[in-house]
Amino acid sequence: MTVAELLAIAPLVFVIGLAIALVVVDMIRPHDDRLIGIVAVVGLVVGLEVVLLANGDGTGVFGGAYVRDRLTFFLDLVFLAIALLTILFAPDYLRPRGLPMAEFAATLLFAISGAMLIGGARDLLVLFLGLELLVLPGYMLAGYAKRDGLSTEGAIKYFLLGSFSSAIFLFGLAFTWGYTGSTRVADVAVALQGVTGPGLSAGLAIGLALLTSGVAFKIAAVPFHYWTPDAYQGSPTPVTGYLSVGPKVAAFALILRLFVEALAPLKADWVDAIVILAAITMTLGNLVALTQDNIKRMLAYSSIAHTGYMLVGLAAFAGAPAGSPAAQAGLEGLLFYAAAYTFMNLGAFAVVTALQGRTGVTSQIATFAGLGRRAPLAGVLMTLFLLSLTGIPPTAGFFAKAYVILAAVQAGGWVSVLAVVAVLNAAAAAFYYLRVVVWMYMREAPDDAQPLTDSWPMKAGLAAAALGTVLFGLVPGVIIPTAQAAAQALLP
Amino acid sequence: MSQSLDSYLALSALLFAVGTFGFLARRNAIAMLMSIELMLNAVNLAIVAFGAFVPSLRGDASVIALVVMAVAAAEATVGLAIVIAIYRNRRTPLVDEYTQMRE
Amino acid sequence: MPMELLVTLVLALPIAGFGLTALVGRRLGTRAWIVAVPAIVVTWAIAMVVVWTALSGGFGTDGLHFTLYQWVPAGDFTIEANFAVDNLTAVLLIVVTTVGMLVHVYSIGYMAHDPGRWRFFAYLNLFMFSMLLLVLAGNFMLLFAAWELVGLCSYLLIGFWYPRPSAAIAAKKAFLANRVGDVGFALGIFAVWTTVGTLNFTDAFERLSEGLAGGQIEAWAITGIALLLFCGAVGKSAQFPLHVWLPDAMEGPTPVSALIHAATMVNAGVYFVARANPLFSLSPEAMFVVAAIGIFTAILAASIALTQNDIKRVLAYSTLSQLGYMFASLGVGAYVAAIFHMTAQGFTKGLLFLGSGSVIHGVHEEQDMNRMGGLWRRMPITHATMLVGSLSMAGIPPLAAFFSKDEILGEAFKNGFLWVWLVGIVVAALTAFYMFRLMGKTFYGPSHVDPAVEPHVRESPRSMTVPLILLAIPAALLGLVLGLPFGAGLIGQWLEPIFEEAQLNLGLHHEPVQILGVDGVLILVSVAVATAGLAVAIRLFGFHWPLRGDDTEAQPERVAALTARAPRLYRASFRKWWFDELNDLLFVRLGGRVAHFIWWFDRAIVDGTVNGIGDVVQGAGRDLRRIQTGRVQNYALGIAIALIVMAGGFLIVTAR
Amino acid sequence: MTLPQTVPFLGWSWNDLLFLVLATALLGTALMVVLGRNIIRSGLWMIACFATLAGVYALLGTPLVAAAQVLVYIGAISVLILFAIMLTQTKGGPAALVFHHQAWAAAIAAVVLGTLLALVVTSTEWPLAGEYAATSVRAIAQLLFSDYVLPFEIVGVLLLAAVIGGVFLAKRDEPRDEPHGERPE
Repeated sequence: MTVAELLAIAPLVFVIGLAIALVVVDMIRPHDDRLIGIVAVVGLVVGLEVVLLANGDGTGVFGGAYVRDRLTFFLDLVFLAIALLTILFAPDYLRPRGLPMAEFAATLLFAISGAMLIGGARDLLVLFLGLELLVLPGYMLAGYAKRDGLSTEGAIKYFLLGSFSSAIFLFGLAFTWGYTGSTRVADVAVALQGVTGPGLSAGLAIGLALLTSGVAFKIAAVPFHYWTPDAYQGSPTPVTGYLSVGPKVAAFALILRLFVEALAPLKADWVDAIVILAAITMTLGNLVALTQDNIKRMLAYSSIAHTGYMLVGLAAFAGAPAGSPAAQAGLEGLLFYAAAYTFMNLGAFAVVTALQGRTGVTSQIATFAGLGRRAPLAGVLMTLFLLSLTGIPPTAGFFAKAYVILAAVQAGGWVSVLAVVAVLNAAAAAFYYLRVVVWMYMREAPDDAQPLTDSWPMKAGLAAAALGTVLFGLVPGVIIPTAQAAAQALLP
Repeated sequence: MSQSLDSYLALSALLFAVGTFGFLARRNAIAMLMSIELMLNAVNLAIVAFGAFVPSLRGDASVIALVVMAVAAAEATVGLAIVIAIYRNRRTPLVDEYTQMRE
Repeated sequence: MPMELLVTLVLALPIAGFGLTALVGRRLGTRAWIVAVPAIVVTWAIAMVVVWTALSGGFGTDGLHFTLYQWVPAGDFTIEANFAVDNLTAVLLIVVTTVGMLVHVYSIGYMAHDPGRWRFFAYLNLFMFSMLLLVLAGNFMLLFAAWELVGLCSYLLIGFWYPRPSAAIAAKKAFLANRVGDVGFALGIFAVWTTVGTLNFTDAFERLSEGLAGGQIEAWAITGIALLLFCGAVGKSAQFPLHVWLPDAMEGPTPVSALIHAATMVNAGVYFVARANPLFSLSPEAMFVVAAIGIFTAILAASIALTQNDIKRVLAYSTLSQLGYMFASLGVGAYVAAIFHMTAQGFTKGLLFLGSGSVIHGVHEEQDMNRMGGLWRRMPITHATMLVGSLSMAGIPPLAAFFSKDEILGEAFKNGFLWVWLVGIVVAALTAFYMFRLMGKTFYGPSHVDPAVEPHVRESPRSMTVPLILLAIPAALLGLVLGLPFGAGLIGQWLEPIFEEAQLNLGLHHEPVQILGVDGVLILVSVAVATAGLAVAIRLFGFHWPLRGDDTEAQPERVAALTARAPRLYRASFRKWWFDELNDLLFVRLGGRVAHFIWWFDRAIVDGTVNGIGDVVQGAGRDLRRIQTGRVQNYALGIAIALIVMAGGFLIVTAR
Repeated sequence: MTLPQTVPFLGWSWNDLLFLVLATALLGTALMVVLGRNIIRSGLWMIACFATLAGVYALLGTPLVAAAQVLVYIGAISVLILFAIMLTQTKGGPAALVFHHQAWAAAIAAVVLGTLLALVVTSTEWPLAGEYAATSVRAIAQLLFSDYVLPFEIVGVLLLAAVIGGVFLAKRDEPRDEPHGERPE
């Protein structure tokens, strides 16, 4: 292993090492959750520093299987932010339920290392391994409250369907290997040059179908979304927050590496599928979210809808002529959306977590009654996150939507129709998000309402999430150049 | 026949379909897990078959197959742990009785 | 640089006030206004300096343009946070900051006993920020941000008294109607961006008109963009068919009705169409739609206002009707008149709403005019100021709205829109009638106030009456100051340069006003019509003649008595009889029927459709959620079928 | 005695016959796994299925994969699964309720999918496919520690993660009543 290789995977090694270190710390000082929390948070902050330092020049290592380019850099920052926020929010939920912090943090970090692996993988086998390293800990996190029937029910549904889709995805990979004779992203792309167009080989077409189905499951696109509501509702709330962003952004990273890099020559063949998936995903997610009374289930359907918006960015890339500004804008929009969505959605789940700090608080929307009065700060923050999810300017969510929609408009053709669908959906989505606002500000709290938890980690995490949501909206310039560089790294 | 890629791939496709059927039809969580293992084996068969017939994949396919086996083992570990955890709560391995969450 | 700083301060102070009040307001108790109100007063003062500079030509004809910072630096999709202050902005700033400041002061008294006052002042400050942002925005994206924010504030404030279920429903409806309009608005903005690749107002309008002239942009594209953008204006300014939310919005506290739903936010649509005049004037079709929707809303709302008994609802329908006037005016190319009317209307309607709030406060939260009456003695200041406002609304010279309304009608006539003029004249008569019906039922005649409340009725505190007086001044004098001499008043001098290009596009040239010719006749007609409407209302609903010191009694009993004894015997009082009987026939029976039908149509069909959209969407969601059965095998089968469909689809698509 | 070059009467090569036998056995055992009413028997059939597949791998000239198949699938995974079956056997549960009532739909979907996949893979011209050749173990070992060193390491991490989480989920423990350390207020 060369120095360059070590440097390239340094952040990855660091996070895995941190996960193992947490297990070791737990063996030395059993049940010291506070210590675990401190080690994890400090470790992750150092991890961010490592990512900044290891910022590579984009040359492949391990024979081209892994690369540290601007996209890896961008995604690593997002994944570490997800890990950091989740670990800040978790103690308030785990502690009162007697769930240990060490296994939680270690499992989460393993999942994050899987996500980071996907972010830099330029090899189909490494992508698959990253995906498995991402989802296997995810299944376990979903069932983390193992004495809770809902948690385990969600976990087994997630696990069974997830494994099913992994098998489908792997079958698709097998066809791609067989056709192109290589696992390296660069070689696959070269092998596929010139084979696109009418009369595409049937084996390749079915491979594309299997791959698309597999990733559509991982990003929770309709009609592969069935696991989402049940797994989200059942999981411990901080896990739900993580599941709604971590695996989703990572699966989009997989799409970027697999579809946008390796399968780009075939993009004319898969763009139709993406357009259809995007349209029905947005629409079904929003329509069903309108009818939900359980906040976690509602946010689950809302996250499905957000998948649809992100797919609009992908469709813009695929629908626009290669090398056109719209193609790049689509990818930029997708990346910006992922970053914005991370902060606003995790923030919303953090408020739900704080609300459920005491055991026995359900996830019904009714638990938000009078929150604006009971806990004004939490109410304001939740309103901020919900407005951002709605896409009300000048929050991060507004730009995220505007970005992908403008790219879609620019791409032209069928993809432009998606822009109209997205605008209509954004209008409808306001209703279920604002229902929560109505509960917070326009209903009286019940007399037996439990107070919120307000530990320091929770406060710090909420502040960070709110900062991201506001900053990406008011001064999106802080992140857009990074997203642009990441998108450029993907394009030849 | 044994010298033709198509026959192995067709065998793989059929095995995959059998696994799919088991996954869709069985009620027991462990039976579903076994069906997934069949599907993964089907994929492995396709990979190894490609390795035997595609010169540029000759060694690679075996390595990939080994890796997939390891992944399958990890998946089985996780799955069985979850099955055992939910069995403690519900006292049944029948998945279609896990319907507390719906709609 | 200082001017840029001042404009920035105009935006920064209200948002800072919002932040402070939201954070610490609850601890301030009854003094929750202590941050919010001074912030707006200072904002007003600064805004006046800016306005003065602008109107005295300090920024040149193009106005002041500056960029605060680069908002979105994304290559092609770069947006700046840039602001523009020209004379149009300046006029809007006068209305928004002045009415806003007075409403803030007024709210100190009005909300004194409400436990949620800190929230109220916080929202109000947020609204001021959003509205000022809307007015100052120099590009579509910034405008859209403000557009959504004012909608949000309106939503929060309509639902402010949430224990009333009607308030929550009204808030939701306002939001729904605005969302429908905003979809079109957002699509319009996207269309602008794809067509010309910029969202800056100045650049975008320039490139659109160049593109049309050069043949790169088709005429239908211009019309399409204009109509999509107009959707937003229809929603925000409550024009038919999205007008249904505004009357219900009266569930909010009265200062909110005055500020947001009469004087400022609802004018946003008018402001936007005026701002986008270079675009709209390129499309005669779009102009026609604007005029038609405007004048139709004007007559529809006026006919409904005739029969309403809730004092705020009458004013709400009146607002709708006047907004309709403004759109009609924009549609016929009379931009200056539209903005003039908006200014006059902003002050006048603000005054009337605050006055109605004072009345409602005085009779202990009663809004039904049938349970008022005779209040002029108890509430002299409220009465006097509202009388000024009503006379102005009715179009009686020399009060403000007379000049502006007259200019609209005159321009419509002269620009060849005879039908707009005809309908407009009818609306003018109706306006005078319903305004004095409102005055009569509220202030004159015998008292129908709840006897338990009656002894406690007294004039409102000074924090409420002083804003009334201050608003009465512009409502009375604004027209004289800005509108004289006819056709060449100050307002024309300020605004004509801005609309010059639009006038050119439309082929309209400004002719000198012939006071002894056509213009004089038009003025006489409109004044006569207004006076007639007013006279009928006075006959029927009573009046107190301040100079003579005697009363005209309200008529219902006398009409009934007269008609009971064979009315022919009273030929001597033919004129009177004729009026009463015709009025009875026209307004009470026939008019009542028609008005009732229109009211029913409005509620059942238009409103029903708007609500129906929501129901259909909800129903679809309810059906779709059933596919989530909770059984893993069902999910798996769904995935397998989707996989098969996807595989089949890929095979078919790639095999073609 | 030496075997004839081809199978008597049929004219197939011995390898082809072996393939046919193995293929039939593979699909047959697999069907027994998914159709068997007794889940323990299903588990045992699965072992048979895996063993047959190992034979197919050997036929494909990859003895290393065949050996790994026996070790990993039969030696580890199957045992794990059988163990879990024992743990979760419902006593006296109605044995007939093996299939979900959507089994017919499942069968149709599986048949359609299988037919589709089989038709597609056989009708596809795999552009790189050449002559059959066996894989040398040495080549595999070389690849594993050169090109595939990263995947190889990650597999280790994956197994570690699975074990840490799996142990936590599967172990029976009582809730901790008093969390160690101070409670945040």
